[in-house]
Amino acid sequence: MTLDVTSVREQFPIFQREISAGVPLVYLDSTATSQKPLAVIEAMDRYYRRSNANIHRGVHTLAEEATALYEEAREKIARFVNAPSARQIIYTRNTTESINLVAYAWARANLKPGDLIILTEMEHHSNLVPWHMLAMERGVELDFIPVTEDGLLDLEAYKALLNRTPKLVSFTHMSNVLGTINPAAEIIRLAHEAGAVTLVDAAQSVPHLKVDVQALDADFLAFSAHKMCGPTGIGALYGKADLLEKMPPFLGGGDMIKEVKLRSFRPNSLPHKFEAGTPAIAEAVGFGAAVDYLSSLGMDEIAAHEHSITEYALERLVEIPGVKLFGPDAGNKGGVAAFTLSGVHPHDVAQILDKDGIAVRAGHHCAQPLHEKFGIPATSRASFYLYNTKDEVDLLVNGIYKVKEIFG
Amino acid sequence: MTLDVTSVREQFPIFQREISAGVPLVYLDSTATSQKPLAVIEAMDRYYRRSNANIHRGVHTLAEEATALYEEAREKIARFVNAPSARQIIYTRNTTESINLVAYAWARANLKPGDLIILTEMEHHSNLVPWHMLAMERGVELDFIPVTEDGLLDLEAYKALLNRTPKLVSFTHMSNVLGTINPAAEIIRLAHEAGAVTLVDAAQSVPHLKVDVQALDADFLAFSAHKMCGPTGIGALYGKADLLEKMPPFLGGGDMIKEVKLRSFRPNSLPHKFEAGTPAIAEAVGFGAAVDYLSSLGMDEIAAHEHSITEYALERLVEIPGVKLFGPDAGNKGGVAAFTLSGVHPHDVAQILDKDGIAVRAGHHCAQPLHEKFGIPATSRASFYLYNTKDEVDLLVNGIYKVKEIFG
Amino acid sequence: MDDLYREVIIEHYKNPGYRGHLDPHDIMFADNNPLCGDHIEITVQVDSNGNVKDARFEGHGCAISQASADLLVESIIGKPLEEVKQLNKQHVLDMLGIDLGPVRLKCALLSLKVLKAGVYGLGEASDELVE
Amino acid sequence: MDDLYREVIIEHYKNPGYRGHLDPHDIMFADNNPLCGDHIEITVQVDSNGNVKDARFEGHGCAISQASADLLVESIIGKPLEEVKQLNKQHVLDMLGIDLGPVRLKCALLSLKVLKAGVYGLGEASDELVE
Ligand SMILES: Cc1ncc(COP(=O)(O)O)c(C=O)c1O
Ligand SMILES: Cc1ncc(COP(=O)(O)O)c(C=O)c1O
Repeated sequence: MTLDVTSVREQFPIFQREISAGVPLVYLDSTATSQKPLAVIEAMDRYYRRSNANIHRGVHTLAEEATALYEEAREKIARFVNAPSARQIIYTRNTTESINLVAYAWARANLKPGDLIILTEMEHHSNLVPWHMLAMERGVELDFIPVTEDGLLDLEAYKALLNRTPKLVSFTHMSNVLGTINPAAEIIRLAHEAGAVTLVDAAQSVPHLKVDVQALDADFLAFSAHKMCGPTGIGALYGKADLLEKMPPFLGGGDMIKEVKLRSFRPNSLPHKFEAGTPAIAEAVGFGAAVDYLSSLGMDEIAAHEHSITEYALERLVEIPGVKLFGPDAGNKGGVAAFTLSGVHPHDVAQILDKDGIAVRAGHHCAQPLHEKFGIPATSRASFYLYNTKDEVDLLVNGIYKVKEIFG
Repeated sequence: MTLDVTSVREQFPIFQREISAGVPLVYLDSTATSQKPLAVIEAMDRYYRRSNANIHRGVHTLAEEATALYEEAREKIARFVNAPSARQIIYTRNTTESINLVAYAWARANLKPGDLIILTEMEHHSNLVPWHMLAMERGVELDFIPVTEDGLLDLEAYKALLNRTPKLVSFTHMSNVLGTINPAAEIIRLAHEAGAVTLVDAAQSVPHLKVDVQALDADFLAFSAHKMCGPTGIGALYGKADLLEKMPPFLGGGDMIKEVKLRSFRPNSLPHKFEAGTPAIAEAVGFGAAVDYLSSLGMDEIAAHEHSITEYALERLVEIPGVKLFGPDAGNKGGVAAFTLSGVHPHDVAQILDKDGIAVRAGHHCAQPLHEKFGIPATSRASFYLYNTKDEVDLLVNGIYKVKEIFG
Repeated sequence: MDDLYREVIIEHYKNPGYRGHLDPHDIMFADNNPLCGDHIEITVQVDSNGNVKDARFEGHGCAISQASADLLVESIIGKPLEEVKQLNKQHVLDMLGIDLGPVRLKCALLSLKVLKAGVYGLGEASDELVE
Repeated sequence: MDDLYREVIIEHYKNPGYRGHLDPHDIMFADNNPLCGDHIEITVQVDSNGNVKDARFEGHGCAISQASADLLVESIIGKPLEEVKQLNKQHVLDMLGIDLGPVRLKCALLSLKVLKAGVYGLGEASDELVE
C-alpha cells in the first residue's frame, strides 16, 4: 500500500491557506515541526467543548472522562513505540524536557565526578546542553563519537571510546541536519556490553520510522508530539521500569505524590511520580489522536513515501550548480536535505523562497557544533513528511534557481 | 458594570453538554480547572489551521507569524499582571513547574544548609514538595506560618518567624481550600524588611482578582493558564529582572542558548534562557486569548460577581444541618466553599451530586497538611467562577439534601 | 434511591459485619488511597489447611471503599488462600453491582489490593494486583 | 527583482564600502546573532571633538545583516558620538527600505546593536538598545 498523498493533504487544513494572494503554502519544514491533521485539531477541540476537567483527583463525570482520555492516550503512545507498559511512558513538554528529566533525576543521582558520558558530534542542542550543565555542576566528562565526512557516525572510534567504560551513551536516532539514521540497536548493544545506560534522542525517528523500544533495547527514549502530527506542549520519555522506579522524582507538586506531610512526602508510583501539577491534558488527547492517525496510515508506508521524495530531491538538488548537500545519500537517511548555495547566505535563500510560499529553515538548526565541524555557520534545510509531493520538490528547485538569479 | 452571566455562559460551549440525558452540567470545580470560552478554543484552532510553525529560528512566513503570536501573548500576559517587561514572563507548563524552576535555578544556586524557608500551613502540594526535595537534598530548613481556626494566616507568628532571617518566604495568595485571600503585599513587605526573597503562588489569585506584581512588590509569582480560561499545558513565572538575570538556566536545550560548542554553551538572554526546546506555542496563543477575554470583561467585575455568588452559597450551605464549612467568611475569601457533611464521606457527596450533573471536587485538594491540621482526611469543595449563577448554588443545596436522604 | 448507592452499599457501610482487628493474626496489611485518603487494614487468621479461618478490616473512607472491604472480607472466610490469591477486580464489582469510573474504582479495589498484598506477603501494594 | 532584496541591499552586500578593521581604534565591539550565526565587529575612530572620524565593520552573515552594517557605518562617519547614541531601529529600516518580520529584524539590527553597545561602552549588547 502506498500513501495516497492527495487524500492525506486533504486532512491538513493548513494546506488551504495561501502565503500571499495566489501563492499556496509549500511546507518543507517538518523537521522543525509538523503540520496537524484534522483528527488531532478536532480531538482537542472536542476535549475542550465536552470533557474538560482536571484529572486523577476528581469524582465527577467530566473528571472521570478527562482522566480516561488522558490515560488512554498514554496507552496508545506506549503501543506506538511498543513499550511493555503504559506506566513507562512519562509525559513531558517535549524531547528537550525528556532529556533534562534523565539528566536531573537519573544522572544526578547516579554519576560522580570523572564519570564519562558519550555523545556524538551530530547532536541537537537538546542532547548537548543538559550534559554541559551536568559537566559544569558535577565534573562528569563528555566525549563524542566523531562524524565522518559523509555524515555517518564513526563506529570504530565509538568502540575505542567504550573502552573508557562510560556510564551513559546518549545519541540521536536520526540527525535533524544530516538526516543520518544511526544504527541505534547496534550502538545500544555495544553500550550495554560496556556497562553503560543508553538514552536515544528519538525526536526525529519516532515521527518518521517504526520505532520499537524493546527491539532497540533502549534504556531511555525521548520524543515530541509536535514533530509527529501532534500538538505543541507535550512530549514523552520512555524508560525501562527498573530505572524509572529507582530514580528520585524530578519536579515536586500535586499528583506526583502518594502522601504529603508538612515536612515530608512519599512519591507516587509510575508514571505519576514524574508528572507534577496539572499536566497537558488536552495535549495528551491530541498526542493520542496523532498516534492513531499515523498508525492508520502505517509507519512503513509513511517512511517509504518520504524515502521516495527524498531520493528525488537529492537527485534534483545536486544538479544545481553551487548547491552543496550535507549528509549521507538517500539509502542511509530520513527526509532531510540540508544544503548551502555558494555566495548566498542560507537566510537569504530561505527568505527569497518564502516569497514563493516555500517554507524551508535556515540556520544552524540547533546543531552548532555539527556546523562548526563542517566549517559553515549555517545551512538551508528542506525536510519532507507524509504530506509532501515531488511537485513541491520541483517548486523548491525552481526557487533556488531564482535565488541564484537575484544574487547574480 | 455587573457581569452579564447569560451572555458569558453562551461563550462556553461546554455548558451545552448534558451529563446524562436531560441533566445539564453544573460546573462547580473551577478551582481545579476552569472551563474555556470560544475565544480561547478558536484561537488555538486557528493557530493550527493557519499559522502553525516552530518559532524563533525560522525565516519563513509561518515561522514569523507563529513567533509573533507567541511573543504577543507574552506581552498580553505581562500587561495583565502589570509586569514591567514581557521578558520577565517565563512560560512554564503550570504553576507547579514555575515553583520548581525557582527551587532549582534560584534556590539551589543561593541557599546553603541551615538556611530557612518560610511557607504556610495552607500551601498546595506544589508549594510544599519542591521545598521538601530541597530540604532533603541541601539541608535547608522549613518553617510554617500557622493557620488559625477561622482559616487565616497568623501574622504575629509570621513576624516571630522573620526574626530567624529566612532567605525565602513562599506562600499562596489565595488558598484553594479555605478560599482565604492572604494579605500578600504586607507579607512581602515584612519579608523584604527581614531580607528575604518572596515567591507568590498565584494559581488561585491571578484567575480571580486583579493582581499587580509591582504593587505587590513580588520577587517571583507563579500561575497557570488552565485555571483562568486558558489551555492546559502552559503557565507562567514572573520574576524581578535582576533575580532572573543572575539565575543559572534550569533546563538545557534549543532556544535557551546564545551559542553552543561541543563542550560548553552560553545561555540566551531573558526570557528565552528559561525556555528550552520547542515551547507550548499554540498554548501560549490560547493563554493570550484567555487574558484578552478576562480583560474584556474586567477583573473587578469578575471578582464582584464571584463575591456575590460566594456570599449566597455560604449563607445557604450553613443552613444545612450537618454541613460544616471551612475557611473565613465571604469578606476575606474567594469563590471557594469547602465543607464536610456529617456521616458522609466527601467522595460519596461528590458522586451523588454528580448524578444530578453537579461537579464538585472531593478529597484533600492537594493540601493534605491543611486537612490534617483540621483533623479531617477530605472535604467536598464547590468553587465558583465568572460563569456560575445563584441558581446553580440552589441546585447544589438541593443535591446535598438528597445526599442526606440517601445516607438517612 | 440512587442506583449508584445500591442498598447493599449503604447497608454494609453503615452496619459492617466484619469491622475489627484480629489479634493474633497470620496476615496483616494496610494501605491507603493517596488520591482521597481512604484507609484499609485487613487482618487474617489462617487454619492449618491453608484456609481463611477468620478476617476483619479496619479503616475509614467513603461508602464504596468501606462497603467493598466488608463485602470482600465476608466473601473470603472459609476460602483456601490459594483461591484468595486468584480474586480479581470483577469479584468485587460483582458484589457491589454498580458501574464505576477510574477514580472510584480505586476506592472499590483498595481492600482487594490490601488483601492480596498481604496474602502474597509483598512489601508494597501495587495497582497491578487488582487488574 | 524581488522587492525584498532591493538593489541597495544586494549592492552593499556584494560591494561593501566600509568593510575592514581600524587599528588603532577608540571603540571596538563585536557580537553575533545566536539564532543564525551572523557576526558583526565594528571599529570606530573618534576625533578630538567627539565626532566619528572613521569606522569599519567586519563580519559574515546574510545579505541583510551585512548590507545593514555597511549602510550603518557609512551613515555615522562625521557624526557626533552623542548623535550616534540616539540612533534607533527606524534609522536602519529607512536605509534598507523593506519590511521585515521579527527574525530578520534581528539580522538587520545586529550592527546597530553592536555599534551602540560599543559607543555606550557596555559589557554586553542587549536587544533593548535597538528598540
Ligand atoms: C493554590 C494552588 N497552588 C498551586 C496549584 C497547582 O497548579 P498546577 O496544577 O496548575 O501546577 C493549584 C492548583 O490546583 C493551586 O490551587
Ligand atoms: C534530533 C532532535 N533532538 C531534539 C530536538 C528537540 O525537540 P523539542 O524542541 O521538541 O524539545 C529536535 C527538534 O528540533 C531534534 O531534531
